[in-house]
Amino acid sequence: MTVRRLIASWPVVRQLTGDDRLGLGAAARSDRSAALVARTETADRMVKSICPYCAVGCAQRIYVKDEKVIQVEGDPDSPISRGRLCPKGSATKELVTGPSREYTVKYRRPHGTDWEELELDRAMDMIADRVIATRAATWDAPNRRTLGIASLGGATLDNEENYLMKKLYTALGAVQVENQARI
Amino acid sequence: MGSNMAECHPVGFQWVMEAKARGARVIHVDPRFTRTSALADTFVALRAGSDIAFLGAIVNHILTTGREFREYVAAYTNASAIISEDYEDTEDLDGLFSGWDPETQTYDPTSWQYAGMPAAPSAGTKESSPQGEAHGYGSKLEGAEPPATDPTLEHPRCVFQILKRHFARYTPELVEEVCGVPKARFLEVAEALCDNSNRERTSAICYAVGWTQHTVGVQYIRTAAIIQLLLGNMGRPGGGILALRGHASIQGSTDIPTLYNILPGYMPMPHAARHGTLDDYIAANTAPAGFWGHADAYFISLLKAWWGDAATADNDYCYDYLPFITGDHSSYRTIVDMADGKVPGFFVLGQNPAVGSANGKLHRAALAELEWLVVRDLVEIETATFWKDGPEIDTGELRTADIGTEVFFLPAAAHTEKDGSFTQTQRMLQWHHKAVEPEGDCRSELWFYWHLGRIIREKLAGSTDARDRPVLDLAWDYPLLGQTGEPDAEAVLREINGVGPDGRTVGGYTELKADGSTACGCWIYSGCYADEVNQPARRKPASEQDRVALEWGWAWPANRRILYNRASADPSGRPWSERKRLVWWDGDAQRWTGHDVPDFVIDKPPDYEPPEGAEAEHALRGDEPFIMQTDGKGWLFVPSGLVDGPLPTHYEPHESPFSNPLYAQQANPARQTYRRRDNRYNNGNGAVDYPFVMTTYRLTEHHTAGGMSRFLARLSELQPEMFCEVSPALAAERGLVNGGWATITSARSAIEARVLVTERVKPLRVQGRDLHQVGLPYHWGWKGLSTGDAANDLFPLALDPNVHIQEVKAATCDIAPGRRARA
Amino acid sequence: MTRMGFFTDTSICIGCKACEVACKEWNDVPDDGLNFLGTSYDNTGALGADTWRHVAFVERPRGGSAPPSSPPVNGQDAGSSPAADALDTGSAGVRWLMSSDVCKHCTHAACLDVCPTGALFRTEFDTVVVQQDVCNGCGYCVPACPFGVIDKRESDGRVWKCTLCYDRLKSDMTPACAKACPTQSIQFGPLDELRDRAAGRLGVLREAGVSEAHLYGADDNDGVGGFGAFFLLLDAPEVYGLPPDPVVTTRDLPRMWRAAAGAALALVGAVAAACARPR
Amino acid sequence: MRPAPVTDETATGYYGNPVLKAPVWKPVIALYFFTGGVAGASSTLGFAALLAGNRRLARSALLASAAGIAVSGPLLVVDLGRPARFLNMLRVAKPTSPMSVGSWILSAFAPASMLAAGSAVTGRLPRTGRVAAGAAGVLGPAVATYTAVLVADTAIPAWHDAHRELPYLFAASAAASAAGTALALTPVPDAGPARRLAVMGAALELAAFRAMERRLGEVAGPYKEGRAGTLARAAEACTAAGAALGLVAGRRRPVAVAAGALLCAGSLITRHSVFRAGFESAADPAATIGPQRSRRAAG
Repeated sequence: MTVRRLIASWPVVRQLTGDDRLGLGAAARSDRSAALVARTETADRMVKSICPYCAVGCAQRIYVKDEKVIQVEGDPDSPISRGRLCPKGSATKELVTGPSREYTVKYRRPHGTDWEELELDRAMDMIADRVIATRAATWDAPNRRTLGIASLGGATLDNEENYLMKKLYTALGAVQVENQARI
Repeated sequence: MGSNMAECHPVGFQWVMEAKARGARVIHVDPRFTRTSALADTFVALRAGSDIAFLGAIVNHILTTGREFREYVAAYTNASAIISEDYEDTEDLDGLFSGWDPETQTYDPTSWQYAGMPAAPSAGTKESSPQGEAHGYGSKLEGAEPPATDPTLEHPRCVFQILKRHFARYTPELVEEVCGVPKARFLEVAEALCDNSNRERTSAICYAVGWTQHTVGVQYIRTAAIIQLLLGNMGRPGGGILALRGHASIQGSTDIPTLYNILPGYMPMPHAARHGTLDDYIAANTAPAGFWGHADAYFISLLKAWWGDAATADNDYCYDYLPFITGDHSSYRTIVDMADGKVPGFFVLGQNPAVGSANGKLHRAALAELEWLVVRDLVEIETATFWKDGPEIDTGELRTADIGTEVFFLPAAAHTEKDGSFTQTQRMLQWHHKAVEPEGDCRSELWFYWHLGRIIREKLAGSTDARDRPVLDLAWDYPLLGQTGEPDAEAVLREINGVGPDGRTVGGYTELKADGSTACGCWIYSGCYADEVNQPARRKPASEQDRVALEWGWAWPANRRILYNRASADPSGRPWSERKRLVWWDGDAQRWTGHDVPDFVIDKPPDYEPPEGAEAEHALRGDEPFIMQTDGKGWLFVPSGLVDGPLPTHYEPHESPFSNPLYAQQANPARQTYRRRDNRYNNGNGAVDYPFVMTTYRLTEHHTAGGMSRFLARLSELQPEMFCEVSPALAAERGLVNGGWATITSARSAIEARVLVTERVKPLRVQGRDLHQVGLPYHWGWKGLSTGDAANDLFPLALDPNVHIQEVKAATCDIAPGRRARA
Repeated sequence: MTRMGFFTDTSICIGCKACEVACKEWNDVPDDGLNFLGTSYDNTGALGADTWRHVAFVERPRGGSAPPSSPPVNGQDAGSSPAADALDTGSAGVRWLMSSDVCKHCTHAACLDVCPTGALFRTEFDTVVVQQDVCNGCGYCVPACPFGVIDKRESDGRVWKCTLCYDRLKSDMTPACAKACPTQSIQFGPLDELRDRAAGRLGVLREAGVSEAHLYGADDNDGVGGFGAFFLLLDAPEVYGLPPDPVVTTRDLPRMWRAAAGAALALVGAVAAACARPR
Repeated sequence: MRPAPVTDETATGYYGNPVLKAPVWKPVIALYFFTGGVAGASSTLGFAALLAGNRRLARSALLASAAGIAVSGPLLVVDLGRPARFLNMLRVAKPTSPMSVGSWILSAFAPASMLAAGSAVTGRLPRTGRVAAGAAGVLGPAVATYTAVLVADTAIPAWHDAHRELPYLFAASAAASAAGTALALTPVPDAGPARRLAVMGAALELAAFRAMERRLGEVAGPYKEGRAGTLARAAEACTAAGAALGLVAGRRRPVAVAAGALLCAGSLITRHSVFRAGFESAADPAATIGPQRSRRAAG
């Protein structure tokens, strides 16, 4: 039985018994080829997104399997992009899953010569301390502000993030808040 | 012009190609022959930094040949407005407008006003916050009365005649001399534009940072605005001026600004000299006519959104919780202060100033003067590691152990790892949903700032110091999601949209009140969460909608896709052309209707005349489409809001090998400069030491300063190294070999690059001699997979005075074969 | 099943290389080396095991001399008016041609013919695909291809080339490159439809005065029986690095076997003659 | 560095890049062409000698055949990118693929050749040995010539365009090398057929090479210049010297050994020359473009 099946699966036999005598097509097809499907079909879910590069705002579909991004496609529903993506947009999967990404906090102490490890919570606490101390040291009471804390960035961030940033900075009296739109 | 759309916005360029296939003519005017030029019907090479001469000559061509769209110009622009008797033009003062104060190096714009208008506040010192950008959406005048006009456009002081005189010397011959564009070539473009702009046809102008990154950048765009208003191309489908912006949410970060001089919705940051109290602020920023007439409602709603219950009528809605600005606190000013040791702390988020900003060396020196630095990014960018592997460490100019900056690098979450909205280049908000949880320590900025605020508030709790009240009283409650405690981005968007007295979301900014009963984080975004629905997340397939696709995403304001679209119809409310109809007055229904959301009071008839005492939008007539302008008109002449003149004028770039053939005034007199040892300029007769013009640009294969591209193999292999583009003639003159190395020097620095010799770069004949231009893509730095020197190191801080943007599209350089010296 | 293929209309290619990246992201193709080649904006060089879409960048003088094998050139660029050309002193005076090359999925595919293992096979979409679970890296297909498409990935030992996204096709999806292409320079579909569309496009271009436009690989009678992935070009094929008249090598195989038979007989004859001589 | 991009010269195509891919085969394949040739022609010579009753010659030829084929197998496997998958060669039987045809031939030839040699050396199973020798002898010319079809059945001009001559060149070269091997291994009195075959093989090899060069015309370059050209001249010298030596003084054993070695060297170098020429031809865009352009121009 198994032997027979083994023999039957031998492409030479399929050549002799089927239509593909020259062994250029169906006879030569492997089991893997026969069973092949696009990996997006076996994704656990598809999430709708927007390309993070330029401001055209192309729509993306993010395919997720086992909590990993396995593919990023253009979304043909978009009236802006009609499913198309430029090379950068097409490289989005590497952007979000590539080996260059950093996943841990790094800390360089003053005059230090290399990075050190730091817990995220500890880093947050230290940064909060720095903000409070610098703010106190540089407080300009008549103008209700500090010129000791500056911020640069926002054009690559979400509106909601820019909103919270501006809200917090303004409450702290930090006014040197800027982003790429100026550059 | 000023845009390389095919390379920088390839997917947007599909529409240009589609238009071309349908018969549209694509004209590309640029210093370089790019991939856009390759696909254009017509390419015109012009000298970098000479666009106003070219555009101004188009204005002149329109006016001298009578090609303006007369009815449109007369009805919808301020062409007929009569300007103050005190106004003097650059033609009269050899390159200066009236009001120039050589002492302060600034203009007093009083004489630029409409005749009979009260004087606007002085633009003040150059370091002050200009009004123009603060009212980046619409402009404001002081007077309530419509200006005196001459509908025949014949009055010698009417805008139309001033315009004619101002541009009279901008001839095809001048274009040839200044821009290096042959006369016939120029005329071909001017004629094509005129021929295609009328009732039946419209033309669009696309630009990008090729226009903004100049010391006269704002005026470049102004010139285009004049052309489009004269030709009747504004507010109409297929027309307009399209700013092609370069970052996913750079529009959003201006609307909800991480910018020093504005608050959400283009409301100015309070200025110490002008906005001492809430009443001062409201008075200064509320326009007598147009939708800026409700600035009080927008502003008080913002204060309510920020300080919630703590903001009451009794405490002026916490107005005194807002810090004052006192001058220029923009990026470059701040960096200069940082280099001088005046700024101890710095947050950098998704940006890479160590290589991405002009005069990178100055930036790196500034970073080394910090006490502490927080860098948040996906990868370890140059800004995070300048202290250990920057070029100055290499050359020995800086020693790691000498740098006292404490650096925190925090890995960021990618867009796939967080919910949120981007605002794309056409003002459309689009929501991206979180696909996966961020790994390790990666977090969103939403998480970072909310938790930073939380920790600071915890540490300050109980403080009695008045300065801590704004922090402690902040409305800082958002639902937290998941194990990391991620603030709910939709809740933030809802706050941005605004809520009414009933606690439900408002439907739009017209529902906002100045009595503290509404709260709204950004008035122009009001409506983005109307009916408690996340409107930017709408994704009705394009195939199931008409081509305006109003149910995909949400565009501010009020989901309008084309601004000022009332202008697509004639004064009586009928479309100028059936072919080009967009919105029109439906007499039966007594409403404006059409394919787009009408950008007008929906039931204001075309023949509406404001009654005595009408305010805000009610003070504008039914045939005044530019509803954010105090006079409802498109401004050919800008009486208020700009600090460097009411009309565009050709000035040479700050660094130029040529003298200005039009005026004794060489460069924009109001431009912002920093004369310091670490920001040297090639001034005087620049042609000697640095005879060539250099310009920076992007490539399709990379993204800005490279943080999102140079670290990716699939993009890096496509453009693996920094290179410069030179003509065969320059290569021959300087002994440069294709594929070899060149060193490019400027008054600031020297960088090296691989050489790409190409016929696409040709010398231009300017003022009787051949000019060579050197092209420098600016994506590189020393980190990542694809590395190279940063082109930005070569460029100076020399800024546009209106918006403080640096001039990196034209400066002077020299070039020699071989690699740069080390150590 | 219907034969599926690509029509690459180079007259609307903007050289963005989205096809190259989209292909690599989908098919997990490694980078092909980070080398600055100094060949216009092309730093990929050619198709190969690690490059299944390759965008060629050709800088040519306007109205430059055309090779004899190409249709006559009347000195005009795509879509430019004659007036524009006459005034061309202000422009760069150069044409920049971009073209995204790919496996041609030949009707008569040499790689497929010569493959000894059946790793290469013709799919139900009439495309030519390497089965990576079968290929043993004999390398025969590499010199057999008249376009220099297929190549061996040394780190892996097997040969690789465009599969026309066989897995995506099986899931009724468009190949990654065609889907990404911003201007639809790369079009995917049933080959018959694509040929009709290409003929229409050619007509439009010719009418607009672009007389140098021509189709490459749309002829069933050419040396490989027509391409499954064909092109609209604006200059001679060789300008883009394509062979002007490719022929499938196996077309001559019968003659080769006959020559081999003759040679074998000669060998037998010689041996017989050598041994038959009396000692 | 490459020349500056803009050029009117389109004969070298795209920046002078090759149109074709160079073969990925390593020089062991050229070596296999030689060992396969020795094996193939030797088995025919051996069988013929057997029929003629020349047992000594038959023995040495059959032995050479077995040795040749024993070496060939590993050479082929070593060159595979995935050697463990060598059995996939018998997954299909494709007449369109000379390598597939060759694989099936080899899989029949190799055991036959081994068996014949074993029998000849040990004297056991004489009848089986004879049948095996017959089978190998009949398959031998195929083994010796299919490799010519294999290289000719590519897109490389210097190989493909020589497809009429290459089989003769390979057959002659195989004959010369088989004769050379036999000459060296066989006592002088029994080596007469080998000497005659050597002369015929060498003469045919030299003639076939000339004919091939003539046929190739504008794409013959690699055989005349460069490394392949140098190899071709060296091969010619060895082959001619070997044949002459064998003819003139082949009756002295040491000279016969030397002549045999020269013939084998000639054959080996010939295969290397052909092998090399393919790489050089593939690398030259003009070789691909030129003839095709002419062909198109001719209509």
